Amino acid sequence: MSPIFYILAAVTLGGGLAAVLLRQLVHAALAATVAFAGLALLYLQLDAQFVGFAQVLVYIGAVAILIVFAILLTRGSEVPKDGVFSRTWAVGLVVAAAVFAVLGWAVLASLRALPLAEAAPAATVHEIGVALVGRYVLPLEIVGLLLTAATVGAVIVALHEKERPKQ
Amino acid sequence: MDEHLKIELGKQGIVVTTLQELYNWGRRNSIWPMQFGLACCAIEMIATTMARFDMARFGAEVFRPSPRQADLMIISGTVTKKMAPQVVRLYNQMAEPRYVIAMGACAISGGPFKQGYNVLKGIDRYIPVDVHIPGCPPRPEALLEAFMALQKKIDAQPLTGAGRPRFLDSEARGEFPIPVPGEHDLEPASNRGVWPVEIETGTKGPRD
Amino acid sequence: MASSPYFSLAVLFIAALGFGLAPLGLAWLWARMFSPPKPNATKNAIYECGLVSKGDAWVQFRSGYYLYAIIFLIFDVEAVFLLPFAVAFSGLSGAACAAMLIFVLLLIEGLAWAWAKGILTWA
Amino acid sequence: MVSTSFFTALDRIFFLLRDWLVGFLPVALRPAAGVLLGVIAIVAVFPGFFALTTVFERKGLGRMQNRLGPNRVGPFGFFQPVADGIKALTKEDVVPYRSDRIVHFLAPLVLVVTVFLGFAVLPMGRNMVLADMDAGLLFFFAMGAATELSIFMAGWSSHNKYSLLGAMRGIAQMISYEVVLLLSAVSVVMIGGSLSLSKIVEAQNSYSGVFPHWYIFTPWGFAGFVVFAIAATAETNRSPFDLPEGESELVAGYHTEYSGFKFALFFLGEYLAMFSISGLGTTLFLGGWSAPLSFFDFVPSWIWFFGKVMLSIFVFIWMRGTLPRLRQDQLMNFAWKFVLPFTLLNLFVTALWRFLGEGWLRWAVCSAILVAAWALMGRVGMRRKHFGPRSYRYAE
Amino acid sequence: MLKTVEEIKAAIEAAIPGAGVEFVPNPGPAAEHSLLLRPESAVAVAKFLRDDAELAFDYLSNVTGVDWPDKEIVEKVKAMRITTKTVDGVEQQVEETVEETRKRIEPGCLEAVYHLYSVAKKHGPLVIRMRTENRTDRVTLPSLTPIWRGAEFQEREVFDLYGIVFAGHPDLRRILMWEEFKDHPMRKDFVEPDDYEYEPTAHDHVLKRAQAHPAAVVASGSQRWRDEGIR
Amino acid sequence: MTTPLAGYLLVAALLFAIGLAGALVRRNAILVLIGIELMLNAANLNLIAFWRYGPHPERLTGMMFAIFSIAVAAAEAAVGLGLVIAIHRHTNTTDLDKMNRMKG
Amino acid sequence: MSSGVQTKPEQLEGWNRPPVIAPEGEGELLEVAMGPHHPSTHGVFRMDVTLDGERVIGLKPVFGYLHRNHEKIAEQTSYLASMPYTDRLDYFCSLTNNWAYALAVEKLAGLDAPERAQYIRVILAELTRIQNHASAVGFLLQDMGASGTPLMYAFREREKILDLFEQLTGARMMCNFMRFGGCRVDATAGWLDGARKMVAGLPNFVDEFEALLSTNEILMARTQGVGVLKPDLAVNTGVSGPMLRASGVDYDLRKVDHYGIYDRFQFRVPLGEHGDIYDRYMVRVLEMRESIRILEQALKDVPAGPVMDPKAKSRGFRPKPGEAYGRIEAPKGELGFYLISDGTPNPYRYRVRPPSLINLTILEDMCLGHDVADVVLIFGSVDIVLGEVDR
Amino acid sequence: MLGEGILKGMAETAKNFFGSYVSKERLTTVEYPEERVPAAENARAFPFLVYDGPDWQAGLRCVSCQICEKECPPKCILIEKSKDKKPDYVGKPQFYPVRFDIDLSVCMSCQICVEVCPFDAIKMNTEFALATDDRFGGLLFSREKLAKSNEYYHSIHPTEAAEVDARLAEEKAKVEAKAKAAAEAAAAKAAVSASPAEGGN
Ligand code: SF4
Ligand code: SF4
Ligand code: SF4
Repeated sequence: MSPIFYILAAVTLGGGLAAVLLRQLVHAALAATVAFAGLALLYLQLDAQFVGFAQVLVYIGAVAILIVFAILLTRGSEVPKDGVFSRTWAVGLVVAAAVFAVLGWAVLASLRALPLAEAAPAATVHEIGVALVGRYVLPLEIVGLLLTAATVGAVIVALHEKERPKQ
Repeated sequence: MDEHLKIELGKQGIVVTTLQELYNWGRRNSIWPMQFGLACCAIEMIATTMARFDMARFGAEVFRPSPRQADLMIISGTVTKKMAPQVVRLYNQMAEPRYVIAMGACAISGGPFKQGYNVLKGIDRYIPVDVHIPGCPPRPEALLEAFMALQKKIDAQPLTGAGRPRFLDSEARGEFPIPVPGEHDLEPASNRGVWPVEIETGTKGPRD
Repeated sequence: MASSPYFSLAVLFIAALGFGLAPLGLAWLWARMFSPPKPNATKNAIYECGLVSKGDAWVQFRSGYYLYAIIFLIFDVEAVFLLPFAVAFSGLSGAACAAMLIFVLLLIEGLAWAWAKGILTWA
Repeated sequence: MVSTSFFTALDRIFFLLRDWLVGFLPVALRPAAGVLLGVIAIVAVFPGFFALTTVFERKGLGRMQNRLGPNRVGPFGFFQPVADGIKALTKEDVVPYRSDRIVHFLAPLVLVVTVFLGFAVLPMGRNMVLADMDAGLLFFFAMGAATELSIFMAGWSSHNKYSLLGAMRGIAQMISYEVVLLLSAVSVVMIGGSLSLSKIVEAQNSYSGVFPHWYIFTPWGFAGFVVFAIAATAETNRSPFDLPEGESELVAGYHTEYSGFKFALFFLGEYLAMFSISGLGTTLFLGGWSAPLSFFDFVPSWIWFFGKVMLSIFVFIWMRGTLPRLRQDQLMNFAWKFVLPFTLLNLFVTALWRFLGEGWLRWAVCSAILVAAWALMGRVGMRRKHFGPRSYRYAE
Repeated sequence: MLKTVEEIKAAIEAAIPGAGVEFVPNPGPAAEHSLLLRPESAVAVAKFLRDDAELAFDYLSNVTGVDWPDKEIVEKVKAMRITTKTVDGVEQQVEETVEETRKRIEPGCLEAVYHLYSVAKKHGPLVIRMRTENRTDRVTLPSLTPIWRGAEFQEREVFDLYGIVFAGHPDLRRILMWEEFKDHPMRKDFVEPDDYEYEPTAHDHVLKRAQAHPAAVVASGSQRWRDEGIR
Repeated sequence: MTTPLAGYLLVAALLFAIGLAGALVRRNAILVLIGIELMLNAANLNLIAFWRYGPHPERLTGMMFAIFSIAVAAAEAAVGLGLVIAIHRHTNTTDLDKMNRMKG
Repeated sequence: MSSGVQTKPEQLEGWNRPPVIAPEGEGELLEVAMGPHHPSTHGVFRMDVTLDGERVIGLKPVFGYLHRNHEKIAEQTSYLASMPYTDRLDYFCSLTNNWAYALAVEKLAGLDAPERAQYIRVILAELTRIQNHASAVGFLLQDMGASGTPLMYAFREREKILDLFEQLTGARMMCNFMRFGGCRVDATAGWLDGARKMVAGLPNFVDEFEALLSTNEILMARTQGVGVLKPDLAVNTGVSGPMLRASGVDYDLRKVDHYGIYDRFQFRVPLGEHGDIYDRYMVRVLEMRESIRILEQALKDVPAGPVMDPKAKSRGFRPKPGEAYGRIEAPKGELGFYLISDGTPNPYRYRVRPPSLINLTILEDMCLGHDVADVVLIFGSVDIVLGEVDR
Repeated sequence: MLGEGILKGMAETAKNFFGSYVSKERLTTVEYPEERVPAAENARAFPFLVYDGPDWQAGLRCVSCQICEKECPPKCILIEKSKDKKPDYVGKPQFYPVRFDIDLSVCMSCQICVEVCPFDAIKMNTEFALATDDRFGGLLFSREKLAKSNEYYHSIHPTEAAEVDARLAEEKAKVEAKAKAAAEAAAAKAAVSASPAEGGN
């Protein structure tokens, strides 16, 4: 476990924590971006270069923008006066803590059973490309379908009736 | 005073002098005017930036629209009373160091229109002016001349000490009160802090 | 460690950060030493053409922006799939390419639908 | 051959320099120090390049407008950026009270850092690349995507109407053209067969006779380059796509409230982005550091790279000197309804190019498709928007 | 060709009975005579002028105000007076004519003048004018903006500078001076504000004019601000 | 925590918990979505970590899943935020508590 | 208030108010002040714009930031002393302003200018028109973000014209040249030669300008179909000058009023069809070409003779009581002066009919429903000068 | 095809760019402080007072008639008339200004003072570079600063000055002739004063 791992983990978790805790929505979104970036770096640490960069491209380049737009579209940049946490926040915390406990236990418990590869696997973009239209062609098409459906769905949902130009 | 301290101080002096020179050189050669025109003189100001006169040669063609990024306010034209509060506010919103050139008779004194009820009789009633250019309108060359005069003025400004300019003085206030439009006139009619009227009145009494 | 490409990236990151921070620090130092900042209510008010700023700038925007962002997102994701495919393209069979073709066409269909809906018309 | 080795040495001058400098260090530190030197070179060269470019831009614009441009500060006015820099350093830093101070402070930093990171994967000469990664191109785009966030941060944190509007415009514009940028690069990757930029250059670094195999000299490459150039201009907010800073409506756009060196950083970031995207365009379509004609091979590769980048910068300046600005809706419609479909078509043409195999047929077919599509779409677009040249009548 | 102003007057009266249009001659060499409209019928007349096929004054070129201040008229009047006189020791009531000077204030008025042209027929100008009843409280005239939109800003300007209130104007606000401003500066009796504190070439008439202003009081009221000064 | 895998998995679990807490605790719908995104990302991290240290890295399974998962998460974000915007349009709030109150 | 005033708002006719545009999207309305200090307003002008997204749904112009009391000052000084003030009305076109004022006074006092003076007036007025149109187009393109190049070219030519002005009148911009009954000084033969040479080079300039701009796709896309003004509305609103003609209304005072000696020259009046910004741009460019034609003719046959009416005197000038309205086709439109004399040396009433102000009446209508960026262009295409708008 | 117009425009700017290196037409900059556009003969900036002879005080042509003061549109001239008189160029005793101030910060360079002055005493200077940081001290020009010799006048407006000189000379000649005639007449009168029947014209 290199110190770099700890730094990256700290960045990721700190970003995530800040995203959850910050009052100002835009700040929270920016903190979430930091968490996404930290994750991307963790992927790089895990020798998944392509996924790491894809994560940056999709999450920081697109999802963050989407979130930011959503905030501006809903007047979200103002801090609500009556608190930002739900009235049932305690319950939420308990649930989250419980989930973490279970997960952590599972991780620690199951690890012993796993055989581990230590050598870094080579996963070049080329291989990914081949796999994409080879073994994973079905998921690819499904994702394609899903993305198209998502476009249509998201657009229809977000589209304002009045804004729909007459055709 | 012992020798050592003197040398030390001398060294500091040198440092300050070089810094001052560098500082003055830098700001003298990079005066970005604010994109701001008021009246006829503004056209001559524009003409100054155009091919024939080309203010760009002095590095001053970067007209910035935002007062935050501009160094020089060329008050080019008539400041009316309706406009004066805005001019003062814009001046206030500029980042230090900032300079003002009053271009043309109107900006200096109201000029041809000084008898008008809606014309401010000189912008120096509200904000300090560095260089005045007479003329109606001043020729573009006159603006270049004023520009060089401003450069000279900057060059002479010390970085420390009593003679340092207003913006280097932490005591001096950086805000100039903005007049408000009243029922008959701007209120107040001038800012006594920058418009030293007393020295001059009376020296020239009205004729009989 | 130094041989890893990420190492140079990290160094570049730090250097770039330093490059941004150093002059800001210098400027701050200069302001401390010589040129005191003079904030005041007018100067630090919002600039609005020389008038007093009215209303809030953080207003609610129109959903047009969001619609574009969605389509952008989809194409971004598409590119993530396209790029590895493109890398492998020269060695791929026609069938594999056809699979990708279908994928791309699916997304184009989404685009065409949006176009037909008039969403790509900026209002 | 003395001259050959001399030129080879010149080509490798930076490596020799690095090795010489690193040689003073213990062996364990050498690789790290080498990297450090490379980084320092990038961080020093490009801002210097930026300073020069501002002078050249101002002078060049001046020349286009029948005037001289800056020529007084230092010899030929070349110290102008130094003076500007000193001025910016010593200028008061105004932060509006209502702004979000932290984000306001971070925005220019984020911009500069992400833009700098993009340079890491650009091969600026033979083997001259800081981080040759398998997914280099993707990295470049990922960094480009992050600049949008900094623009949003600047616009939002200023709490100024013009800033926020400018930022929103900027983001909308950049995301639209980023798609195009990505897809036009995909064509190159399809033929080049790698996401590593140095491999892409290598792929172009061969000659038929004296003529190079640059991708711009193929129909799909040319079309891709045109689209790429359009998108690059839009990505870097240069005229005629400089809407986010559209001075005529939005004062100074997202950096209206920035003063002093923070503003200078935005300025720097914008220019650096221009360099990096020019570098990418050069790498993808113009053969990167390879020589334009085979017998110019002896000239050091980095000269070619920088020369090509300079050339594209000149085109940027040239366009700025000529073209008026588009309107937001036109810009968006142009991106989504003209450039994007055309780029998608180009993808298919690129595939076709491979499947048609060698021979004149693929040249004819691909060129025909692209030219026809361009003309047709242009015609239809203009017709639908009812614009075109007009004739006028007179009353006697 | 365009009819003479008299003919136009006749045409108006034929079309709008009781329009009460008056002919105002212009003694100068330009001889651009004008028609004085009554406020009550002005809009109808204007509409007629615009829509009549022959006149077709579709283009309103110029709108302006004129201030005619109250005139003090000094005149000698012959008056019969009954005086008691002692004639021959007897007191008698005698009528006699005496000359006496009388001062009379002829109330002034504000006038709005419109210059009309026809783009369709390429003729003009026709000058029409309207007068208010006095200069103080009865200063309302009908707005002709509904007939010619070209009057919109110009009527606002007349309102601003002269104080004529145009009834029916869609947006009658001050146009040139700021909203808080109280006076109507183009009136002949407007006194300029006192801001000639110092002029290098002091011309006393200017200074005098300034000091006569009621605002001089206001200016001294801002003494507090002056004393504070800055720096 | 001797193996690197454990570290990654723990980070992922922690991130998952944070995301979950965010989703449960915050009132703003957008933040809830951010929380969900964090959870999905945590899952991705698991996938990658298992791929890297798992038994058959050469099969790319985890990696490919992560890529697909990113795509799906992006689509989910688009639709989710679209929903938030749509609801905001009707109820003029993004506050989940308020939304609930309005409904019931 | 006064009785008998009958107009009620409901009597307003359809075109007398700008159409009401309802906001469409769910976004909030944004109120932005453009001006008085704003990079694109031509001077100190302010528009309070209400935006629905980027679409303009309300626009209120605010004037008066350059109200310099020209009329009041003129009523307090002699007729002659107002002449230099007219220079400062539309400070691009001091000579046409001079002419309009001189024309009005001449009408008021029954004077006439001699033949040679008339020719000189025409030459100067047409030169003024060319430089005004060139700069107007340059500023329009500046607003469009063309980073100054067209403006630079326009000013390059303008400098040449200003040199001519300076040689003749002594000043570049504020010429103060015309007098009641003639011109102040005579043009020398050398000056006329210089003018001929200058004019000979002008067609090249217009060609260059057109090559740079007229078929530029971006320009066409930005300007065609934007800011359309219908002819009947234009006439009703009192719009004049190139803007009116761009809407297709044939109304050029040089042809209609036959003032000066314009009847002697061959020239055509270019008319637009669509009334949009592009038409306004093109009409200006074409008018430049026509002005060049007039100049060529006028410079060919300038007669010899005096330049002042011997009856006219500059000092102690007291026209007989009466009133007059004189107007000319200034580059921006119909510039008129309305004067009332009461027989004293000062005019009793002095009024300027500013084309810029009246052309702005319709600004709101033209802008509604367009983008903010278009507002700037539409405003630029009206071609105003604040000195004249606010006086 | 889409883009044609743009390319045409680009060609135009390119022409100017390269043209600026070869043709003066395409590089119109005059590098001001070193190079100057030659001043037009008629050019005017601010008024000055002409004096003849070497002594400015004695030679001022101005007779303090105050016409210019009255006619100056922005009223920027301030004249104080002398109590005594001194002879002018033709020897006629005239008042002279003891104070003649022009406030250049107000002057609109309109030349009306020049036009109305019946004595050719005030003329327009061509000096425009008067930028100063002292509004009152630097721009309020008194007699001393305003007075410029006739030679100076000649140097800036040669044609006009020659005309003025000719006119003045003519006038002087006329006056002299008249004086001479008068003197002669007086002499004649004196000569014939013996006979009272004549004279009286
Ligand atoms: S000084 Fe003269 S030119 Fe300048 S603004 Fe005033 S009136 Fe116009
Ligand atoms: S030039 Fe005009 S303003 Fe100046 S002093 Fe003479 S008359 Fe007065
Ligand atoms: S300058 Fe001329 S007009 Fe003026 S006072 Fe002297 S003599 Fe009279």
